[in-house]
Amino acid sequence: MQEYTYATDKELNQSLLKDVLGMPKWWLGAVSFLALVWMTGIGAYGWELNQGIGVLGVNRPVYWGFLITNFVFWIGISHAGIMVSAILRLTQAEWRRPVTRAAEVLTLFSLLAALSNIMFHVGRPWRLYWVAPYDFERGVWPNIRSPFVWDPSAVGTYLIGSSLFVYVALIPDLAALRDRSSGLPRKFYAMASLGFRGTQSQWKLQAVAGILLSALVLPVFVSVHSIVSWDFAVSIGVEGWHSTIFAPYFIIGAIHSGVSAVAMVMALMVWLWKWDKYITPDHFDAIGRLLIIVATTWFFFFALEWIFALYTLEGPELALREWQVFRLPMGPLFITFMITAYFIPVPAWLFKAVRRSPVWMFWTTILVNIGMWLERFLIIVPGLQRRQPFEFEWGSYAPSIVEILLVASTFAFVGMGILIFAKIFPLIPLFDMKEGTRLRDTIRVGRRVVPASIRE
Amino acid sequence: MANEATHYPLGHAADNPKWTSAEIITDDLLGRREKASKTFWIATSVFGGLLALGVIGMIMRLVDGVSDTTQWGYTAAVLSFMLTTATAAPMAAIAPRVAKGHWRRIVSRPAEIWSVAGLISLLLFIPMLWALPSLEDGRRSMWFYHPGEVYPYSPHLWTALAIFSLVIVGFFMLWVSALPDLAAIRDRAPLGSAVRRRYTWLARGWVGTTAQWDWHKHRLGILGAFYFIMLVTVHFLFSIDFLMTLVPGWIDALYPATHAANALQAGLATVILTMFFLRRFCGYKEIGHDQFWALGKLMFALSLMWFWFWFSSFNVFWYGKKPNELSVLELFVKGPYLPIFYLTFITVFIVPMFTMIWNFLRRSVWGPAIIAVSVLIGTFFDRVRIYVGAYSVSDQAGNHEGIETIPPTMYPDLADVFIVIGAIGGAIFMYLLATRVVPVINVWEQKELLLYKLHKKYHRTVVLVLGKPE
Amino acid sequence: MLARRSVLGLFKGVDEAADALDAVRAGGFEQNEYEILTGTPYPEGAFGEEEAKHGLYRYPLIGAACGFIIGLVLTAGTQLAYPLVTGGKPILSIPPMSIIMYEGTMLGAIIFTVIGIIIESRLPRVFMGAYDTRITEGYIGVTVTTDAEKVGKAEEILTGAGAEDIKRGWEQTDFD
Amino acid sequence: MADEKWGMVIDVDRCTGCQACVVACQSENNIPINDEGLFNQQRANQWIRIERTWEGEYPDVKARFMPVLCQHCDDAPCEPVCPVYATYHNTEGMNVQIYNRCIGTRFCANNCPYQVRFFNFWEPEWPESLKNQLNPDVTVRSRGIMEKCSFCVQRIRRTGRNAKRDGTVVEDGDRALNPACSNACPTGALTFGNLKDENSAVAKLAEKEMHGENGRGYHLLEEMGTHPSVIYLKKVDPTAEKVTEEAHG
Repeated sequence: MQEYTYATDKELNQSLLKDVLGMPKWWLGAVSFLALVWMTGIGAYGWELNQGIGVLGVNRPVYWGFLITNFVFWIGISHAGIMVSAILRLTQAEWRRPVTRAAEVLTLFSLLAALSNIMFHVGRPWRLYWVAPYDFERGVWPNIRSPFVWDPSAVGTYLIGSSLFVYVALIPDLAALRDRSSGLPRKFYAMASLGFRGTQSQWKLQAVAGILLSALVLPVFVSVHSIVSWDFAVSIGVEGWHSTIFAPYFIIGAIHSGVSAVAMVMALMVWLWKWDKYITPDHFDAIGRLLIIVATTWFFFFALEWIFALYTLEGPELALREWQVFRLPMGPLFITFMITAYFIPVPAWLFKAVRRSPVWMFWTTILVNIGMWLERFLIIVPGLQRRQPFEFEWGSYAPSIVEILLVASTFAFVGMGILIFAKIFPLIPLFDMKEGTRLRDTIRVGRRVVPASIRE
Repeated sequence: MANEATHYPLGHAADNPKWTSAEIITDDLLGRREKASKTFWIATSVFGGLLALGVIGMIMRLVDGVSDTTQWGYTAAVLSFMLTTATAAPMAAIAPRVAKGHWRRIVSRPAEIWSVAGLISLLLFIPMLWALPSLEDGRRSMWFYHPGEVYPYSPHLWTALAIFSLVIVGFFMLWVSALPDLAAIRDRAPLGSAVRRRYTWLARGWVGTTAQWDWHKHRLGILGAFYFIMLVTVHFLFSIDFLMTLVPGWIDALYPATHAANALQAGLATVILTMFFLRRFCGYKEIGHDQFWALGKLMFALSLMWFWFWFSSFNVFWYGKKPNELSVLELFVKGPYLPIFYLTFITVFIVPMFTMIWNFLRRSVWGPAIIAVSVLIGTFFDRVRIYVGAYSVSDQAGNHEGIETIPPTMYPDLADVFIVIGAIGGAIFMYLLATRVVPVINVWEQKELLLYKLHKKYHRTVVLVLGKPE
Repeated sequence: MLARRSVLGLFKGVDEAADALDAVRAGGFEQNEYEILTGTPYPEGAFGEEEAKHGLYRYPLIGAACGFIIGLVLTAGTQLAYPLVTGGKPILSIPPMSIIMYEGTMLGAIIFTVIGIIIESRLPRVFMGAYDTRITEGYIGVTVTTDAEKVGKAEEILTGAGAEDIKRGWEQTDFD
Repeated sequence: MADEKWGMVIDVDRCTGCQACVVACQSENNIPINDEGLFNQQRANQWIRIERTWEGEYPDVKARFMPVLCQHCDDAPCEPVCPVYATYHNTEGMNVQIYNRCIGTRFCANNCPYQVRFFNFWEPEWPESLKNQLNPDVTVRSRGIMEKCSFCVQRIRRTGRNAKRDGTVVEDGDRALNPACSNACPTGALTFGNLKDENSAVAKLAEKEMHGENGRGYHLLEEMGTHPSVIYLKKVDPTAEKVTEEAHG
């Protein structure tokens, strides 16, 4: 049941554009702090470029470490954004209106963060462009059989697609900003809004675009993480990676961590911008229900993966699993992962009180993302340490300070990006909210007034 | 602007424009139910005959004995086809009910009734218990059974329990969801008549108090969730113990999920086809374009999902090139069942995708119906491909490395044909019988819809208003 | 490019705007001459306006076709032009090709869709014509864009329909 | 299609674990000195290494040795995953690494079941005294790229060139042709040659041990289906099965 805020368009403009036209007190401090963390990471990257990959903790045979883990993590986060907004658009869920854009923006910046991890990771980043098919005169081409060529094609598609998605939905709000702002900003907004006036045909196209682009972006989103999972699944060299379930398992895991991230951002919006009038407990309730289903499906796939790992009854596989669960340091990490990713949040979400409280949702979803980060780590690193088959090649891995700084910098980058975006553009879609107020209705059944929504 | 919406005379969407009050709906639907046409009884007896044929086939098969597993491929295939179509069909009622989609109301009952076909699956399953080779030969098992152990957790026990409880839950769900309608039939029947007595017993004193409705709503929710869980469990256990463990070296962690995903698609196809028959031949014109549209969209999504699941497995095997994986590909895709694989691929993925992408086809009645037929055919042959292929592998014993020799294509003998026809005919037979007991359209949900769906004037246009209680 | 004038009447309520639209129609203006400007989408036909036509669905199909072809050329072409055997895989490996062709298809479809949206909604629009910032505050604008001599008539009609405010602007015909 | 398919037969029975092959390989191929620091970082590069396994219970413990180098698989898992074709299968059946094409994703190293691919985490360094010892025929690999055993391709090429120049043929077992490891092996455990010409020593051995009755030949990690060009011969003494089992992993 929705609680209604019958704000007039004028009030909506004022309250939602307040922090775009003005600047909240905390904003500068927050952004500069995040920028500082980010720049530290960039400094560490400079050191890495100067010294070589040796400054990272990776070694032989653990050739991939924190950075790839972080890459998979951010790709995962990037998935919920578009997914939430696209699926909610397609199902015409009314509660989507205030949250769609925040989710999409989260997608954009987490994708950029993920890509930066690749830059940090490879041995010769200044040669990274060799992955692109550009070299016509020498006829030296990339190897399209490699998952590392599928990755850029998929992630690039996803990045372009979601940025266009965000921009199209942004045009009407840019027009509103153009009408409110003055001076140089006005020029910018006028240019960006392409002279949008709000004729009926423009609005109709806006609606069609919402549906069409959602329908087009969803399949891309599925392909992206499947391909990322195949970076691991197609390789027979590493114990525990070569499993057919990886694609759906990664997807559902990505949705799990991503939807949690969206809920977290919603809580932040309530806390930072005081938008509790628009993002009500109902929204948290709805996303909480969604999370229960997603998390449980994820758990099903997790169980499948484990059952079949044991089902093989192969020495190396069993040794790996034992290493993952019962030995230091992986064991405690595994326990933490299980508890934080599933066994604390999901039972908590079963209580309506928890689902409806932004604070609770904030902390539980943070837990989920800690757990999911560990999940990626536990998939990637223990396998690489290869207890088998050559006993002399057992490896160990400990992240170096540089790796830790780089990982931290990606988190800072995403936070900074969202804050800056929210300073330039409205983080809650204005016209969508306005439409919402128009399409709300009620039906009287006897003594009860049932909330209703208008469909065309 | 919380103005009260009022009825607006406009036949929007699917519902019968004449259905303006609860009485009219009850009279109309129950009235239609009471007079069954001659053709109905003819069809029923025909399918009953097919069921008898199936029984004969099963006897022929049992005469040959259960020792030779390779003979039971087609039985297993049709059993899994049952689990994939009829048993999965009620999901088309459960899922939209959870999502509170109003369009579902008219299709929920036709979907739910399919749960009675679970009985056929149960009957088919019993001989399979003996046909399945025992674990003593060192076959791999997800229960980590080691030969010679006294070990109660055998695949037989658990899979049997799962299927049994699935069928029970299905019947119970149908009954609970039908309770108000049964009560309505009871009340329409003349006092003291046999019908009245029967339905008084069935309706269990339902009078529709608030408490009863409350109980009803929650039971439906719980049963729906439980049915879904049991469905997934059954597909999980059956596809491992009765399929995967028969093929040495087939380690495909995704396959149980694929099995269940295919079930969702095929179950949806079953429902679409049922809707089509109800509309075309049984005069339920109320099942309209909205329903076909919604399910058509779902079908599009699920056909994409079919490809995605299949490719996820195939790509990993194709790329990995491990000998055991290549032998599995050789058996199921490249080898003796290649034509069937092509057929499946086209009918289950290509056709639905490239047709359901067009809105005008989705909105039509014929479009989704034809797609449903194509998907059902494809799914059947997919099951044949996998199960017959797996059961024809002879060297399950001992080695876990991979298949030594790829067996040739297994063709059905007469008994197989009888069993297949009998199983499918029997399922339809059960369905037809069930429609005599419970109304084939959900009366109470239609009445409920009356409260929450209406049309009103919005300035210069007319809009549809959908109520969303809680 | 003959210069045209446009006039805008601002209305508070939907029904007033709808009446004004009827009046404009009665005043003998063509469908391509009047438009309704709102700050948010309304259910179609709320103003009794004609259904907005658009050919958006063409674009993704064209885009998908282009993307698919580009993907095919890139994948097949690069493998044939640089035929190195890796891991005993065939020179034309279908599964990897299908993945990249798929991405190309989707990318083409998305890009063309967005282009289509911008073209179909007659953007970018350099000359705003008669416009008022109050439209994004919930007012509803009825604008008539017509030849200079007929503007007066349009203005009278709008004032007659009880417009809160009247604005004049000038602009060219649209880009088509 | 070239008429060479270079391969190697490694007789585990003859290996004494003396590590001469390792040293020879290091000096032949300009591999940086694996000092203590690198070992502690687990970043030592050994194109060929000696795997040692203990067999039996104290007091009668036997040490078993097995030289492991790049197996030059026909279906090498490391090749297809490289995004830039920095490693591929050449027409002489060798798995080759193109140093200056590599961008250092380290995917190939992960995907190699034998773990014979090495990454240059640091810029390679040699003490001043060793600068002149570097082999002019072998590239010094810069940091950030992969490297691995090349069957001493530089020697194969040189002999090939000389043979063409003198109008002779490369004869089997020519010390100028054989890789450094097999030349250095005091017990002759490593036999190198062209598997395609039937009367080469390596081809005869392969034929006898792989297909002849009670042959001792096997491939490392056969169940991976990588079809290596390196064949191992298990120990002859009856207790040797365990070793090969371990080798199978």
